[in-house]
Amino acid sequence: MSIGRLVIALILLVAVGSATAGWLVMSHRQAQNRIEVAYPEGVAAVVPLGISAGQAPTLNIGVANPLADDPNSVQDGKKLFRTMNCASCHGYGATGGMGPNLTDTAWRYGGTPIEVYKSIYEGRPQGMPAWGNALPPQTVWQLVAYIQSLGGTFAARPVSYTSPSPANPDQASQTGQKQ
Amino acid sequence: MRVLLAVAAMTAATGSVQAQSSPAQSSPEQSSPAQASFSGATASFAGAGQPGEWTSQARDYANTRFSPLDQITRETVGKLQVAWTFSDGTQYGHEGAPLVVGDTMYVVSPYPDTAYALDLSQAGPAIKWKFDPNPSPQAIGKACCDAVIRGWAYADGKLIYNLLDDHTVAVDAATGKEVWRTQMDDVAKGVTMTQSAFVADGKVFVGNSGGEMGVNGWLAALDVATGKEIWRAHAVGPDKDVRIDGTFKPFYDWMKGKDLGVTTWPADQWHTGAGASWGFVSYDEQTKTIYYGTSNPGPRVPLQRPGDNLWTSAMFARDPQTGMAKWGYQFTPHDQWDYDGVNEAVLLDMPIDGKMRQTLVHFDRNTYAYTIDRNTGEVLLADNFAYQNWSTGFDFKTGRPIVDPALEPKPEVKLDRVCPPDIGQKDWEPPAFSPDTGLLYVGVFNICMGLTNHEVSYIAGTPYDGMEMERFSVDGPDGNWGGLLAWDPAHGKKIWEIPEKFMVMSGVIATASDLIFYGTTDGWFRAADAWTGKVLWSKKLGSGIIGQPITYLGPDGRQYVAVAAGVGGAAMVQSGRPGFLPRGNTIYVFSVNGETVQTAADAAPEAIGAVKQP
Amino acid sequence: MTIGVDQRAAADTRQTLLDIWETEPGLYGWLATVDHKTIGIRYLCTAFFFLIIGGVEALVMRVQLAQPDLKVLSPDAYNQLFSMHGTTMMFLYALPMLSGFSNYLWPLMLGSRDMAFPRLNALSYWVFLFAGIFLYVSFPLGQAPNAGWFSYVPNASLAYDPGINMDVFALGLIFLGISTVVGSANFIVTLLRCRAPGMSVNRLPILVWGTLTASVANLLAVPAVSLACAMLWLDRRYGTHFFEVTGGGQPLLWQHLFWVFGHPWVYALVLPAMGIVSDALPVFCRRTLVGYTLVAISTVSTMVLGFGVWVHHMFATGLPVMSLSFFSAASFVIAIPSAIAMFAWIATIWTGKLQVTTPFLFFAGFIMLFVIGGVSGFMTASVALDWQLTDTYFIVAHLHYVLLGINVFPVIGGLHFWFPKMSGRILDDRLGKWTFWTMFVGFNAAFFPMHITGLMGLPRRIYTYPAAMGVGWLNLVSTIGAFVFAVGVLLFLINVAKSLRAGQAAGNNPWDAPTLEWATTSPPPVYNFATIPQVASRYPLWEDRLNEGEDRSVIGEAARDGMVLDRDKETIGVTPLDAEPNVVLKMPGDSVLPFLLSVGMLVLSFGLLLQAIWLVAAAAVCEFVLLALWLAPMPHDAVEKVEIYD
Amino acid sequence: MTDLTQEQFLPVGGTGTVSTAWWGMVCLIATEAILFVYLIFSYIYLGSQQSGPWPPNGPPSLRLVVPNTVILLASSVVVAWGQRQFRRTGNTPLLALALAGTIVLGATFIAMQVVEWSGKGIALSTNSYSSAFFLLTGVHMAHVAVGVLILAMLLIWTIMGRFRGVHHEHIALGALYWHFVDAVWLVVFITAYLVPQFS
Amino acid sequence: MRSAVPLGFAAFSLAGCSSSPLGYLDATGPVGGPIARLGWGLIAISAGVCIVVGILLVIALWRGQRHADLEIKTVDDTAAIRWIGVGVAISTVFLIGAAVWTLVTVRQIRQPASATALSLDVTGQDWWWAVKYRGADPAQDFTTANQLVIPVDVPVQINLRSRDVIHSFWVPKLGGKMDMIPSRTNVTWLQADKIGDYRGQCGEFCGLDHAFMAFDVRVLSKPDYAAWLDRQLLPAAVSAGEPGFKTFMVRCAVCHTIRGTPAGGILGPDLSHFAERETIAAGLLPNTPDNLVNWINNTQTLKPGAKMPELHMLAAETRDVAAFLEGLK
Repeated sequence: MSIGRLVIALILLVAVGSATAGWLVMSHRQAQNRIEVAYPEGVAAVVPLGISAGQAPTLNIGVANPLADDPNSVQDGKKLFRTMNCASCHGYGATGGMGPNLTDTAWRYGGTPIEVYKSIYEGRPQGMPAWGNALPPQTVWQLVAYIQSLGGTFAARPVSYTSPSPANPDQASQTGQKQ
Repeated sequence: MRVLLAVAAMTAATGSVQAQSSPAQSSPEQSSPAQASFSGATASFAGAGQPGEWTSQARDYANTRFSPLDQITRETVGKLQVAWTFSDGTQYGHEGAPLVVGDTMYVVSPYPDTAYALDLSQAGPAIKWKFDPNPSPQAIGKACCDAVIRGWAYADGKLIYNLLDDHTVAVDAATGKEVWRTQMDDVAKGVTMTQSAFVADGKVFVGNSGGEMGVNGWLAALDVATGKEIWRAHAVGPDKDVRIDGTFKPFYDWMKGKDLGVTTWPADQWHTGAGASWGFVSYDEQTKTIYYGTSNPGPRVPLQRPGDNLWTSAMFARDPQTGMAKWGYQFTPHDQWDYDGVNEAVLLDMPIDGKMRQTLVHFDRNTYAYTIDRNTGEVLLADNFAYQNWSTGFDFKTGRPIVDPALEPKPEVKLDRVCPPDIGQKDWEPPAFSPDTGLLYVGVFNICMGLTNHEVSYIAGTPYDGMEMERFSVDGPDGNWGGLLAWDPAHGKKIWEIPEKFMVMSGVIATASDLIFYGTTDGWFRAADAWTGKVLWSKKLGSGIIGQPITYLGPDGRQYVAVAAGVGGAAMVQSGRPGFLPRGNTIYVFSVNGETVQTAADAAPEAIGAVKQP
Repeated sequence: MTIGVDQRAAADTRQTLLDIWETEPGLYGWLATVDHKTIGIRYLCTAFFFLIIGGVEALVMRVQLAQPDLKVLSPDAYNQLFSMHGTTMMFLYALPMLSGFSNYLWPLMLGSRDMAFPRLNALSYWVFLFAGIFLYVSFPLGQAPNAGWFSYVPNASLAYDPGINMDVFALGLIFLGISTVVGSANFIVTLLRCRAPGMSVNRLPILVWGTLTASVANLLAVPAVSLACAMLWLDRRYGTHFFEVTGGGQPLLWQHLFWVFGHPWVYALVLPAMGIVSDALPVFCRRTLVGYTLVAISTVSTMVLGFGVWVHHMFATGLPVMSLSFFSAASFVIAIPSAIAMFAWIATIWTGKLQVTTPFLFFAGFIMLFVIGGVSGFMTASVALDWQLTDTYFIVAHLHYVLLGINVFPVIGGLHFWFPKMSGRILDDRLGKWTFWTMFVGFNAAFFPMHITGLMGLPRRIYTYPAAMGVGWLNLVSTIGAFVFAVGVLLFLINVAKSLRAGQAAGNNPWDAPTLEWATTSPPPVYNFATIPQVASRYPLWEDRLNEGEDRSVIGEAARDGMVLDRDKETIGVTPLDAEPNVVLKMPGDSVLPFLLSVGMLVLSFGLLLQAIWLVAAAAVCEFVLLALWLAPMPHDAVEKVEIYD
Repeated sequence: MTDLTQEQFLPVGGTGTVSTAWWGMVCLIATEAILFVYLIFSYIYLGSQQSGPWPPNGPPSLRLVVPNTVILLASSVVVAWGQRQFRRTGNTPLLALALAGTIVLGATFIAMQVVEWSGKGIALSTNSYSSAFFLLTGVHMAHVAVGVLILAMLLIWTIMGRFRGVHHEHIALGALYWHFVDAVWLVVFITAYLVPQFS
Repeated sequence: MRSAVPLGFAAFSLAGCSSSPLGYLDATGPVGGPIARLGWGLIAISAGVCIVVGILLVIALWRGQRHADLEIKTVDDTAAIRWIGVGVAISTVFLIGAAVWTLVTVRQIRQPASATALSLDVTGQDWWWAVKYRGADPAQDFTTANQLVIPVDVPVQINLRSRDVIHSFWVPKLGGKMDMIPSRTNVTWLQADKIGDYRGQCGEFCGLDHAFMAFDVRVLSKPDYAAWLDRQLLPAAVSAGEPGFKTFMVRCAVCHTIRGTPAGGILGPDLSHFAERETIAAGLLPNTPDNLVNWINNTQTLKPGAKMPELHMLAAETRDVAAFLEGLK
């Protein structure tokens, strides 16, 4: 049985060792969850949420959301979605209201992570405010992470960029609320 | 022949005047035309123009939507068929009523607010002119409930209406050229204008929308000729802004005091207190008074704005000259469920407890039907016209509804069933009044909401809202969502109701031939007997109806009925239900057997070919 | 049917019994054994292993707290550590350790051949082991449970803790609960049925009383926490509204359910340990325990009261003052039974003739810590003062005095005491004394300062504190003390290793102790007793010397006559109170089913954690089949009776 | 203390309070019972903390549940009867019949309960009431299901002729558990269905 | 001699507790005072018990030691049991005494002697405190953060709510803890009888920054308080011209409120009269321009996991905003 004891001891040693190592690495990683996205050069508008707040950094279409897989970011994004009044337009389930549905696959301005990022950042003509000045990249990415978690978005496309599908007018003015 | 019709109108009016002497005992079953009015109510039809015309949204200052025409009778109504149609190609809700002045019909589309003048004397009819104001697309996303327009006005040769991006524009009715354009507010701040301009006493009265966007609500008077702003009265803020002075005499004590528009709000919060006025305005020619309502307070989350939040969800009586308030009355103090007070006032004179009173009748979203003395602001009657559970009664001493504390929303706590929902059991859709029956005919809902409140930030240009809702029928999953009811304003009781599967959000009109016309949000356009509510004729149109019908005499002397079918606005809360029609944008015009000017033969192709012959 | 006659016959008997009871060697036997002694030792080793894990976590935390404003750990890492430390110590060390003692000792003390349900016994061990592993699965991912060992919602709900951290916690506790409940049921039935004839309730060792009380408590308390955890998991993964306020849930429901379980649980962690002292301390005072009956009653009454004081963990939640006053008063009352036990121990020492051995030192030291932990508990029982004390380091000090003082010290003492029985060798006494003093000094240095930092307002569960608090040096003392304590534990391990190899041989009864377990060999034979003993008094091995009454217990393989039951795997069943034999109980053979069943449960838990329905379904089916095999009745012959005396 | 002089005979194994299995089952039932106590406590506590009515949408309908209750109680009678017959006469086919009957009744109960649930129009995640209601009735339903499985095993073993003479502890224990499940249902029924009718 | 160790520390505690900003054994006022007295009382009893038992234990050990032989001692325990009875009786007396004293104290502090003139809503959230003052009419309502300012000798009722998880409101020097539980409103009260600054701290574990969730209580003389109240009721003193204002409106307004301006965010503390505050970041740093700049730039380093993101603002922008905020008297 002493062989058995030895085996058990070894298994224990390996298990404890690797577990500890894993914990040290991972918990450190999570502590470093603050990503550094280059801040766009200059700031255009001084009007909060004006029609346009300059251009987002010219990131290519292949850029993936650095926070996509972080459950905390999805939750934070969800909270932001409600507290930044996104929910009042797009609905508390993001299924549309004054603004378009964000859970389906119809995207007027493209549905890849970076396209969603740009829509939030730059704002869109039919009333979508530009948040680029108000929210830092970290926060915008958290919002994108939440929207991605709703399943309507597309994967980042590293290659060529095909122009987004035309607007769906009915969806454009889905109304769930009233005055 | 117009003369004859005028006479008919007079008799109708006088007939009802006599009816006052004999109070309504008769039951609705026996419906002889000779039957006596239920309420003995009557109205001044001042501002109605020629009997064959429809020159303002409500046809007259008193908001009756009553036409003296009687060609189409209870016998012939069954033969109504489409005479012609007109589509404007826009995809938003069509809420306004076409205007008919002389031989021309004026129509304004929802965003982009394009105006059309249709020559009714031509076959088709022909488009006389088209005017495109090009409002900013940003406004689409700032309008809480669809990029709609609720109506337009005609006054001394001008078509006057509001653009979604906060401009009021006047167009030459003859040429379609812009006469003047006035910017009223900044759309970037979330303010839009969907209200129907109202002309009386040589002024245009326009108000703003955006009760969900933390705007600061106002009603302004512009000069018809120049578009210059004469005065602007806010709904919240110090008395100076609200245009309240010594002459202000509210009936109830709790509405008396200095700067109530400030002191009934947490410090500095009145700035974003909303109280927009986007409903219909009415006007009393004798007393020279305009009446209009104000919207919900902002934000919609009550916990963030303790106090009564005057003067939101209220009604003002104002002097059109100075804009000074004569009296005010708040329907829902500290409005916790978004029951605005914007619904129109119908100005009627009626005997109450044997005494003739000058009243206004107001169906509020909070489901009380108010009969109010329009000279003093005293509430004479307040009765529920549909199902509600938020209020346990009405205190006539204070004029305040009694609130059930169990249904007061708390942040992040779901209330499973609050009735009515935010859009009330009757929204902005206007009723009709018939002096013959003395009844009001109003499209109503039969719905409740599950409500969860979320505290919200004020971020300029975004909603200041915080209400998460789902709506459902009072009677469970397969219950009705609406109906049309006949209301006796003098006794505060329902006479009859036509239940409808879907909400009734169209305006209603009544004719001298004891007919009423209305539409449903699933596209049924119906005519019913004004006495019994018996449906005499129905036609399914291409889209849900939220527009206001009209009736007029064509140049050919035929009586036509017109209505726009283009669902949108609050009606979209039903969009998930089976049987709900897609959006549309068509005005349908009906006549007996569908006959109209210069029928087929004249418009035959060979005739055109013949012209082409060298 | 054998009748004990002479030595040779006795020798044959032993051989027969050995053939019947022996576990077959090799891996199968190792997985299949149901011998309560093996299982007991496995419990002890596993629990001690978790003690070390939890201890290391604590040391890391102490490093972070050694000085103000240190940044050794990130806040989240710290939160995970203190949560896992608490969870490990509370659930994976404290109770299993005591179950280990009871598992090993009960049949020996009660004069039986095994527990009532040997296979259930094996099952409860395997489930405990796998639940322990399961609770640590998310640790390598850096997503260990991080909301504290009582995981208040909503902080533990999905919105504020979106990782798998708390799912592991919830499912793990449900999983572990199975082990606890099964074990408790086994102890209860064992006590009621599997005792030597004559071992009536008034002759039970206090340890048995303690474990019995704890087991009944667990049977009634554990379902509360299992339910709470199930609700938490449903709230997190299936959008229910038990605790989520949107939709009408109530965060306080969690606290009620948790503490209805939690408070009895705390007593379950100390009563058996107090039992260890009550049984072992007198041996070194060369006398019987003063006031046996009082102590037995106080043990039971503590638990009865223990079910009525859970709200004193919720004094600051804004409950009505009336109920707070009631629970406050009740919490004072619960001190009385403890006072009885304490005075009984002191009286025993006072009137005894002391042998200052290592176990004795641990027990004597325990009494002092018991008092300090007791009076700090007495302070927190005062609702008004608790509004200040609660959630400060004063509480941390209190609960460590209670759980280390009243659990760890008796346990280490008990290990010194029963090690000879388990291994046949005595632990080195000199090294043992060193162990004691290191641990005792280290312990007080580590935890006494926490009373003061607590009174200075240092909140618990903060990962760092400002220098302005002025508690830096006290925390440094605590940290040093913690490491000294750790050294003590290390010394103990060294002693065990050393003595296992070269310890002095023990013989049957090295301490000359009075209870039955010392009547058999060290280590005992797999069948415990060749002849089922017949007990005539509370201290069978001291009868002659105490000389109470004329009845004498009949013990020993060569008993003149008695029950041998060498025809099949059998033991004697008795009436619950008076221990009159009334049945011969067939004991099940070794089986690998308990092991397989536990594996199945582990798979099931993983399935739930990953929400993999197919995995859950598959596991459930397997479990059912295994259970059916387990419970299947074997074909019987017709009625049989056994003649026990000629 | 046993009198060593007189002769004694002890049975091996045995049923009822003499068998350890019976005591084990009692422990199991005790801990299960307390689980239901906590479930009902949670249900009542959540109800007591509501601002609105409880249940929010009016009391649940009794149309299906009352007959269902009768069915479940009947099943208890059936199994008890079969057990008694077997103890008296050792009649295996009769026992098998009784067990089969009980299983059918139990299955019917589950089926009808499922129908009743699906007709409610609320889901587990609708609100705290639905959560508490479905957990309470659901946990009981799980017990019924387990009970049916147990009975099924007993039926199989009966047919295999595993029970003869005095060796029928399994039957006794299975029946005991089934009676417990039925008894608990009465409490659940009163708490979740009857009481709301009067509040 | 074993009990000597604890006693030594106990000595320190007398000195130690009073010096600490969160120590409550020197608490005063109608709530803190009685609890502190009770505390000292129970500490005394506890220490007494420890000493007595310690001495008994020592004596017992000393008496017992002399015996050498290992024979079993058979004694009649009736005497010993009687002594146990005595011991238990004495302890019971003390327990009952303590219980009575506790209940008396509770009765004494559950409600203020006079009706509370001032009532505040304090809402805990990750990881700071929103403080709402309620006036005679709603117009007197205003919100501030991480700082309670109260008049001396006036009982203040405090309505406690939470916007996310459970927090606990605790001002050790003025009274005990009361939890803030979502969907509930717990009511407590406190009253200071000395002008000065007191420290408050979150008392219930609430996640990442539980350690950094503190606040200040400023106790002012009645006239000073009245003056402070008047200042608070004025709209924020902003000049829309200054660059800091513009930057703030662009970068900060969606989370922070400054009354009378378009800045109406409720995610972060209301900053209308920021310059009046003692500390920033919920008691983390003293409120100085340098600290403010540091906080804006290194939020996540100073308070890991705080809900305020790092805005990566240009140095000039940060300076302007800091200057602007420090101007909000």
